[in-house]
Amino acid sequence: MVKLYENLIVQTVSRLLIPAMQIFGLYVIAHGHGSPGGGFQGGCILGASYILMLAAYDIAELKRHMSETLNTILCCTGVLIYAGIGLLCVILGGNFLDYSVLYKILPVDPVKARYMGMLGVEIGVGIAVMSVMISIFLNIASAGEHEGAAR
Amino acid sequence: MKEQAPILIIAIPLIVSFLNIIAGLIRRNFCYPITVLTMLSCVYLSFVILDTVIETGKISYRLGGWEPPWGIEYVVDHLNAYMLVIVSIVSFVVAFYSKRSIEKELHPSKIIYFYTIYLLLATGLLGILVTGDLFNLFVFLEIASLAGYALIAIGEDKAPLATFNYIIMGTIGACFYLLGVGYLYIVTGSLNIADLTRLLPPLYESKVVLVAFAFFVVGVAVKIALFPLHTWLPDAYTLAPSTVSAFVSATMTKVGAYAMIRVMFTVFEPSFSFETFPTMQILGWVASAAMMFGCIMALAQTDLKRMLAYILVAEVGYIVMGVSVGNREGFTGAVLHILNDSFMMVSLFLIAGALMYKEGHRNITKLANINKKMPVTMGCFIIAAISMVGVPPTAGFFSKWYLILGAINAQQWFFVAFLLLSSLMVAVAFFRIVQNIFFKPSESHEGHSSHAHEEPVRDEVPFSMQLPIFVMSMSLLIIGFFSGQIISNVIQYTVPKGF
Amino acid sequence: MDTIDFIIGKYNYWVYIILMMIGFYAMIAKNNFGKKLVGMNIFQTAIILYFISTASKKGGATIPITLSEHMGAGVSTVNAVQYLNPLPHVLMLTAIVVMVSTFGVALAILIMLYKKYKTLEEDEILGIIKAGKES
Amino acid sequence: MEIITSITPVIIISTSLVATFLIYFTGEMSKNLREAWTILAAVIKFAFVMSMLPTILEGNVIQYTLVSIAPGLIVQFKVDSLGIFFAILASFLWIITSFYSIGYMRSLNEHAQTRYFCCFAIALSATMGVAMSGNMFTTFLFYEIITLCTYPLVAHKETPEALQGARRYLTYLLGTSVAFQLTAVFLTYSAVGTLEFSDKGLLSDARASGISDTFLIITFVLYMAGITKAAMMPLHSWLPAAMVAPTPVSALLHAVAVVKTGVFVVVKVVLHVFGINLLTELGLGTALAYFASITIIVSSIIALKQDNLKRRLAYSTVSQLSYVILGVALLTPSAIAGSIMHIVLHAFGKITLFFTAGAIYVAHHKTEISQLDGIGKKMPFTMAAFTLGSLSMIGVPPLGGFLSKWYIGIGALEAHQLPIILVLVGSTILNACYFLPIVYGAFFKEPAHDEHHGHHGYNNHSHSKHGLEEAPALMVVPLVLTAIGAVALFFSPSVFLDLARMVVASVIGGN
Repeated sequence: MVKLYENLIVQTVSRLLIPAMQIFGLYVIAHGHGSPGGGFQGGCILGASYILMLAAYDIAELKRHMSETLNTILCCTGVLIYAGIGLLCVILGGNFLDYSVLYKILPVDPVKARYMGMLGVEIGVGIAVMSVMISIFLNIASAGEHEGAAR
Repeated sequence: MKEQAPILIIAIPLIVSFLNIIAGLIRRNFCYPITVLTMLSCVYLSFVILDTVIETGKISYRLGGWEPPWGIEYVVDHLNAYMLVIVSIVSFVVAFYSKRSIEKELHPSKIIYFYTIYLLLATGLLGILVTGDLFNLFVFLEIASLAGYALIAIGEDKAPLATFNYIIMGTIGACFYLLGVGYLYIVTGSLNIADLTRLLPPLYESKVVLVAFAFFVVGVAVKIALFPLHTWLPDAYTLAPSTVSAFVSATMTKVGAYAMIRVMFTVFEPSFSFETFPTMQILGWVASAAMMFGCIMALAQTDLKRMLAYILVAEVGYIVMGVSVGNREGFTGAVLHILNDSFMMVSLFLIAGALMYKEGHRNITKLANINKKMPVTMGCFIIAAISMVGVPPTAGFFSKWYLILGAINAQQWFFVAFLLLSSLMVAVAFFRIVQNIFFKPSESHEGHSSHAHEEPVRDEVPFSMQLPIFVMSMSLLIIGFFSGQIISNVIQYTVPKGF
Repeated sequence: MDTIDFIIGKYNYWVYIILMMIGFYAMIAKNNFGKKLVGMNIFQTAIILYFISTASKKGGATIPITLSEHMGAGVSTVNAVQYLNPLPHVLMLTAIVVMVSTFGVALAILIMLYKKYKTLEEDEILGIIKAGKES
Repeated sequence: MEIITSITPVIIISTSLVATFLIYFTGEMSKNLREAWTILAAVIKFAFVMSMLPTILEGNVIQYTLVSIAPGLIVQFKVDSLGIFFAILASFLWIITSFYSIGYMRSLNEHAQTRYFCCFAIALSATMGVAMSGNMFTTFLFYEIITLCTYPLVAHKETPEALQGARRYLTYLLGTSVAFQLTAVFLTYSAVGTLEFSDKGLLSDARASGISDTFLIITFVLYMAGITKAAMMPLHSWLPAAMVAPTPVSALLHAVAVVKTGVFVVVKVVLHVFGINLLTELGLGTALAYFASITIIVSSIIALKQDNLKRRLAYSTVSQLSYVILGVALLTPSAIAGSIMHIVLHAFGKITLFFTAGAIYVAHHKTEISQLDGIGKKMPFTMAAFTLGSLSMIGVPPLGGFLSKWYIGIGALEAHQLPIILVLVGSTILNACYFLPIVYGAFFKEPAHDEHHGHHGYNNHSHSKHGLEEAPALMVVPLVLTAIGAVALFFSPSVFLDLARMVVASVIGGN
């Protein structure tokens, strides 16, 4: 178990830092298709913010914000967003991940639809990466003993 | 539907694997039917693909609509389509079988994750088969391997140790493969297999290409457990849950063999693989050693699954042998053996799982009179064993026929001798079991003329386990009779042009 | 002189080879599973280093960003000489993901091993298994 | 010669396969049903075989391609004179053996009778398959099936000795056929690209097309080493080991079906794979003949010192099988006719002998020859049949065995191989030496006294009568029938002799 260290400085700094990290993570995700960044990087930053929370407080505090079930569901949702957009393209008559056909359901032209599609995929990837990071850290930090772990 | 089949066959199991978790959170019982249905749809899709390929030839699918050398391309020709059918049938059958076996062997809370990872494993394997891009192949290889690690690790007591060795070995293999990709990339600037086929011939003199080839072969050899690099396999496949052993043994090594064939004969031309590099000598002798070693070790085992695992090492030797002799017969034999061996391995491991389910052990010295308890299962076992030995008219004979013809045509008499010798040793290995099962009097047996002794009560495994066993072993007979059709309709188109 | 040039001129490859060999040695020869895992990580990182170094160019090439949005119209979006080859980076991004997953699975298994045997030394674990068999 | 396409061969083979299923599923319900299926299948099978006979006698060939698996791997049936010869023999003796089996199994109250009858039926199917096969692949296929499905029969008693014998049986048969015969099949295929039998010989043109002599000789040696069912020395020891099987099994399988399959395949290989001309050119026929001669003499000598009746019969079988090989290896018309005749004549004689051995075991539980003194008075019919059978083995006219020895002798003269004549004479004397003492002892010696008490327990009820103590009628009648058959074949061998002559004509005339 991770021990609870009542360290005021660490906790305060984290309390300040975590929102900033999360905003930055979201920024990186949202700009992934136009500049360096994207789902993986942004997701990692988001995940890191939660890991910092776990490091500064304890598992219980993390679970108050992100329960195990929610984490699992988020992980699945992320992948499903990504694969779902791919399949949506197939349904709309294009190839898998051929975002340009999304213009049929989005109020934009095919070029912009590509942007939108990519953004959607990045968001999906970001969510998935974030929750997987949290999940890996949680499992390993607690040596697989917290409730809900696959034992 | 037809055009989208190559992506759907990967996307459906991928999506469903994550839907499975959510469904499992609602109700644990949902996972099994969802998995079975998904695999069934994959079987259907694989047949659609095979049908299209037979009718129209090679299928090319552009992911995201990007042009091939830049975007990722999925290419399905006869070899992939054939492998897709094998892998999807095996994963469907094993999924169908899994329900009761998993309930017995795993903790209930793991069942959801089991099915999730199972589907991911299927995704990875099918992905390796459809992709036409070397790096994409690496990614799918790692997806499959990672899922494999996880599935094996939830097995018996000592499984984590075996898995850790497997991870170390598997990672070395994957990294070598990745280095091969990197070396080819720096000389050609392309990752697309079709593109590389076009770009490489002028560069055959280059040392970089030679090194890349060596990295590829060694990397894949680790993944398929070719003899000196097989050390991870017996432990891992023995200690995994029965269902997983069946699935992984029937597909993982075969798909690896596919990757090897792809690299040796599509990325590089046969002329390079055989002339620039003494492939035939090296791989052929390594394969011979694998056959001998696998069979000898199999003879020494008392654990049914461990014995099968060692036989698997020998079977990998067969396939590599067929590839390494470098002629049409040998190659046909190797490709046919991929099919036969998958089905044989799946039947035998499923039977081992049935024994685990009913008896709680799989020690071959303690199976006396089990045929009275499980007549159908044991009948299937005999058919699978006969096929493994290679007695006509079972499927195993026909691939061995071609393998031996290939070795004869290549004038490699030692290989012929090794092939026959290892068949004999497999025969002895299975014969021990058959004798233990059918003719060893159990303690209650009172001597031949008395009717006093208790007949063991018939106690078969549940229907959901029995049906897959029965179907798979019967299919060995059916495949045997149709091997000619399989060869003339599919396999002959897979033979590389140089032969 | 040629030899020195050969070493200095391609120093990135030499670094990658040395790192890879260190990792490889640790994976094969170390007795402690944790150290093996660290070796594995070094090994993979070396490969990443190799890929990334193949993408670099001499003479101040930069990362490929579509400049048009930020710098206004008129700047061409594609001027290959200015940019590094982005493909190896992308490949390595995927490879890193693979690597992290492998690392995660391996760590989880190490934890299982440690909980079971209370040690990560290979010979000790094998000894415990052997003792368990005999008793 | 006409080639007629007919599905009859498939029907013949599937008859007993269907019977196998019926036996398996109804066998545990009722004994009578199980036995009825066996006999019904045997009779139907025989009827179908006979229905082909007129067509074959007219000089036609019945052919049917069941399934073409791959180039060279075709399951094809071709019934010619040689094939139907063997088919008639095996299917006829199956009927008789079925009755005998029933008597034997019921008297001894054996266990696992369903398995026994099932395996028996499959073995017969496969024997028919070998008899009617049209190419080497089909032959090999059914050859292996015979090996596998007779294994449970040999191991039937499930005692340690039975298991050991059965293990040796399987090791020898399966091991050599996979290691040598299969290799030979491969070499044949790689040399000429087909495996289909032809009257001139499959490999007859091989020499012309540049295949080296060494290659052909190696192939021939591999064939001969691989067809272990023919029990040529030094690979004969599985046959005595297989005597642990119940007697009907020894009788039909190890005097007729299995071992005759072996020699039949040898004959096929000599005549239809290599062909007379090629073997004469290579000089392999003579070599094989001398090899067979050695087996004949040596195994007869070994037979002399066996005390177990079935083991003596087994060594006698080893020696007699080599007669067939000897005859065909001489490569002259009379010798080939003689050797083919010997297949059937030896079958009738030896099955009689095994039947009597089984009858003695059932009635008196005696297995050793030294225990048989005076038994002729208790079992006159059985021992009379034994006498006829052994005289036929020795080759005394007017018994069938004389015919084949006569023809082989003439063949040896035609081939100018005088030493072979000496072998024939020597082995006849040896045969007499190991059979006649049994007959003499049975009829003219008094039973040893202490022996009587030793088996007191077995025959308590009938012992006091001191009269006839025959085995059940179901066993005695078949063995008397086969003994009569051995006599009858001397006087009217017409059908078999005609067929044998046709074989010779097709092989020699095909030049």
